[in-house]
Amino acid sequence: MSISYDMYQEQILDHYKHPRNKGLLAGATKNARDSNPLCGDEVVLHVKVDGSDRIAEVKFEGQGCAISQASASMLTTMVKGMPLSDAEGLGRDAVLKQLGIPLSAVRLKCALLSLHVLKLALGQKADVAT
Amino acid sequence: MSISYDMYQEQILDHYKHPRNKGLLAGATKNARDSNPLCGDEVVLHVKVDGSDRIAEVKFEGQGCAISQASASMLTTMVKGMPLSDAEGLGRDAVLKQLGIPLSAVRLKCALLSLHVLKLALGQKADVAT
Amino acid sequence: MAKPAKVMLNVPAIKADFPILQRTIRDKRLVYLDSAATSQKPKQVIDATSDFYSRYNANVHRAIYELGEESTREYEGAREKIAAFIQAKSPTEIAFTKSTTESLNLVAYGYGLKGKIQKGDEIVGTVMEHHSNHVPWHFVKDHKGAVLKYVDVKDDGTLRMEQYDDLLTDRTKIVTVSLCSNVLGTINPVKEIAKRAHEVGAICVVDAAQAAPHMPIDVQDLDADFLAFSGHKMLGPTGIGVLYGKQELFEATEPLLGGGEMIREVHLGSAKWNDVPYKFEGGTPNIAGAIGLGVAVDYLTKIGMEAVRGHEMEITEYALEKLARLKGVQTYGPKDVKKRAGVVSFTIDGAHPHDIASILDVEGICVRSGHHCAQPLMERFNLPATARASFYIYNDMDDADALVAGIKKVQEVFA
Amino acid sequence: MAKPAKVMLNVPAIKADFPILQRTIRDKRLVYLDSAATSQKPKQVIDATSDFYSRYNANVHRAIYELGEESTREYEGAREKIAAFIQAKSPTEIAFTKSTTESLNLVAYGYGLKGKIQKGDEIVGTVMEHHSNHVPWHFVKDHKGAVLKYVDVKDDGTLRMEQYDDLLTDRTKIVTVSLCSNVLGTINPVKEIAKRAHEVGAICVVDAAQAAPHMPIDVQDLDADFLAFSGHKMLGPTGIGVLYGKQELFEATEPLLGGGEMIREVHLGSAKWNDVPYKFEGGTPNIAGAIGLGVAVDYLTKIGMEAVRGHEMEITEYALEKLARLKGVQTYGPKDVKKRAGVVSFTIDGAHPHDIASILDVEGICVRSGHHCAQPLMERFNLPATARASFYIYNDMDDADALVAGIKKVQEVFA
Ligand SMILES: Cc1ncc(COP(=O)(O)O)c(C=O)c1O
Ligand SMILES: Cc1ncc(COP(=O)(O)O)c(C=O)c1O
Repeated sequence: MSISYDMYQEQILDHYKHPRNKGLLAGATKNARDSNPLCGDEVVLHVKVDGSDRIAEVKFEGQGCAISQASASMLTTMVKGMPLSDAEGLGRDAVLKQLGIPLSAVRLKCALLSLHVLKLALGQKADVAT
Repeated sequence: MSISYDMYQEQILDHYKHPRNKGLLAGATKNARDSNPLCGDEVVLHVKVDGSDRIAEVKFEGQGCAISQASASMLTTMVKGMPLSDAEGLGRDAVLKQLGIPLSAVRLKCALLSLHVLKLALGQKADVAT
Repeated sequence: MAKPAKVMLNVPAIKADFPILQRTIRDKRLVYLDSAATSQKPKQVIDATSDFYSRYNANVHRAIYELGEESTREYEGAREKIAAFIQAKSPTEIAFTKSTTESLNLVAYGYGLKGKIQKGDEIVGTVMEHHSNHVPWHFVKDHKGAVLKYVDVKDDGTLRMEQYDDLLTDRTKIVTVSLCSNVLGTINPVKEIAKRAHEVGAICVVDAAQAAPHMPIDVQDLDADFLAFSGHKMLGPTGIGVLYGKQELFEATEPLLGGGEMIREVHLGSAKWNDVPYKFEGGTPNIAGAIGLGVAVDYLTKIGMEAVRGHEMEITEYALEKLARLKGVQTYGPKDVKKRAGVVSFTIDGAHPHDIASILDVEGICVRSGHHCAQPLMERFNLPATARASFYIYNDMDDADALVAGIKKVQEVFA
Repeated sequence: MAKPAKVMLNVPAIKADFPILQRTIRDKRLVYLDSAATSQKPKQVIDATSDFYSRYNANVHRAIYELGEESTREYEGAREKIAAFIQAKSPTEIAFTKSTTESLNLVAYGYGLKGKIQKGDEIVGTVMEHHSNHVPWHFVKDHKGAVLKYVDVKDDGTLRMEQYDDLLTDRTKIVTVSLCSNVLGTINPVKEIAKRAHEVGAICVVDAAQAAPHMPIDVQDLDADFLAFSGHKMLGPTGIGVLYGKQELFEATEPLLGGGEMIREVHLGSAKWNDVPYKFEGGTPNIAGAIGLGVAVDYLTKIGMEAVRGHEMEITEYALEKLARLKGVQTYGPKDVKKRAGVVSFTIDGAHPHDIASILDVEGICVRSGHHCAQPLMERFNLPATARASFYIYNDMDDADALVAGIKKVQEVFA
């Protein structure tokens, strides 16, 4: 595992400092929240699905480290406008690829927390956070 | 610690195979029982104290190893006829001296069980068994 | 289990892995026949522990730094090895405890006292259980009003299975039984016992302390609901135990120890538990112990548990035959080695078991004497105590011969 | 406690005893600043464990043979060392557990849930406790209807002692408090707290997990009724903990774990307990762990706990001063090193504690980040998490300097 400052690339820090789609979402049809019991990182997702089963709007709230919050921000940009079925099919690899940084096992949990919350919001049971 | 067959000297085996003062004692004025929780050796003592505060009669019952039962047998021969105050003053060294064999820590508990029961019978609290 | 074809392990090679077996006791070769109490440890296990402390000691799970990553990886790796060792469906069905005793208490408290058991519910045990599978259930009786019932043991050392059928009712909620007795060596028909328990809606708790070290275990085949064992009896370190539980039962079980690691959230006066199995691992766990147990499992797996079992059957059969020829010596438990493990309890006429052990000790032979933490069983057989020799992978026919020679010495002393 | 005259231990000599400290992390020197989570181990302790397994491994207490005598002697010898270390009146006041967490649960179950506590009885804790000193008392509340009350923490990290007085009533049965906080470093006035508890007829339970490794403890002077700590935080092995209890309270406490070793007699459905402290040690104990802890205590005693405390005060004072000069860095807990131990929690503006820990890890520096198993305290200070550096005998000013340099790197990344 090559851990270095690569974890804190420009793009990650940018999403962390300037989160996209952060805040409440009036009229959300699906909501979920989870926290990482080991460290307390928290992500809440609000999702609005439109008539043609698309994710019309998505917002997140949360607190935690750069990795968990940047990954939540990036995830919202990823799924906004996505057909529900695609979002349901979203796996950890896709998310990690978009993050594009080396991660240790503990930090992996930070990175995947928002995906886990998305699955909860969509009523899926898959445990992706480990 | 020099452990050897010395532990099973003639005298010990003799007391074990031919215990003195074994049995019930009608009219006993003091009785006590204890067992060694680690191994289950058991000794019961029945003591009859006469008008001049002497141990007029003493009997034991019990089951257990040669060391515990021989030592009980020897103890009864030791205290029979003894003034109560002397019996109360009896310490572990006196008992071990009479046994006269090398003993490891675990077997020491076997050897001292009967003294412990004597102390119980005499209403003393001293824990000699360790 | 069919008796495997004559298999003897390469004992000299195995002995070479165990530093303590190079030791002499008062100038005599050490003949260690007390593995049922605790096993000896190969250098692989000893070194794994030292290596942990010397290279990557750190607390698990919450550390972000490299050392913590390494210790967590090894600790969780051990969990995976153990899951595979007993054919659990998933590592999440494995909780680390400090011993079989803690594992069984965890079930008694978490599923019984603090859990599902109500007044009048029935718990069926057996007369041959170790105290660790008796006393925790007393707690459930004393605090919840559960009713305890016991399956008796026949003179041949096997369970009275007809009686078991009679004891089961629709109030039976828990059946608890040892897979292998630590006094008689009896291997109990746990698969059958679990099946009948399930038929009346009860769960089956298995004490595998004497089984996990000595024979293959398949929790799915047994259909055990909980299964407990200790590391120190299977080449592993002291202070580490295992509780297996079916996922859904683990989820339905309350934790025993409250504290760090086992929570998701704590507030003043309330808390939410972490996921299984972590909710059962309150406090800093025995990290070195778990890692050492993982290496012990590697060692056993490399030999193969079928081969371990076969080896012990050979020695046990040999020892039982030799002992049967000695006048004034009685052995207990099934005579057929297919029905028993390598735990051989015996008595000698005229010599108390402690004296047997003391005299064997003079000869460098380690056996246990006493009630073996199984007083109800001793009462059943009307025995104050027995001596007990138990075999493991590092024992061979020479050790059995040494035992027989030692017994003859005992008989001379007490002639 | 007065601040000892400038004492610095001979750190290079001490470091040489700790094999792990010779290690590098990605080519950087290992700077271990997480001893509050778990300490590193000197080779004396590592070797004691290997030596046990290599030379005299045997189960304790019941074995008649030589190996068992030796292991029992060393195991009980460790108990005596620990009794002397905390000034207990007798080794019978020392029970071995697996951790502080088990020790505190033992008291909560044995004195609370299964013991003396009745509906409406009050238990007073504090907001700064570790989860291990919160959750066990929840059990007593949930199962016995006890009422839990908490002493608050002031902004300066000390307890609101006036409020404590108000919380005490004649229904108060237990007061439970940490001697030293694992987040703030605060050393609480336990002697005073115990005195007031005793005045209303309550007992005082002390969590000494962060104190026993770092300062002299005299249980008689504190007049603590129970006191708990862990071996792994004080140079000892993982999986071993201690519960001290006053003799008469030990006797009045029910056991937590039922099983072997802890009984005097077992019958079907009933049992009599063994003497204290054995009745608390059900099951095969962590023998290697206890022996290793005994050697750790030897190591600390040789240095002298006054000297350990003095050394840590020096580094802590130095580190606090350096950190105070960094803009955008906050530290928590008392500023006066006489009132605190060498646990330094801090935050950096704009950087989350996990990111702090990750970046320090790149530099080879191990610090912890998160809620430190003290969520109620974090809520009180309205902090989601902190980073925490903690010092021990093998740390020196260079390590404090490395921390400061590391923090500057973090600030650069998040500038
Ligand atoms: C103050 C305090 N109490 C209790 C504990 C729990 O100790 P352990 O995890 O060894 O049971 C800790 C350590 O994490 C602690 O710092
Ligand atoms: C059958 C059985 N059950 C339970 C135990 C208890 O194991 P431990 O002492 O490791 O908790 C033992 C070992 O002594 C045993 O033989």
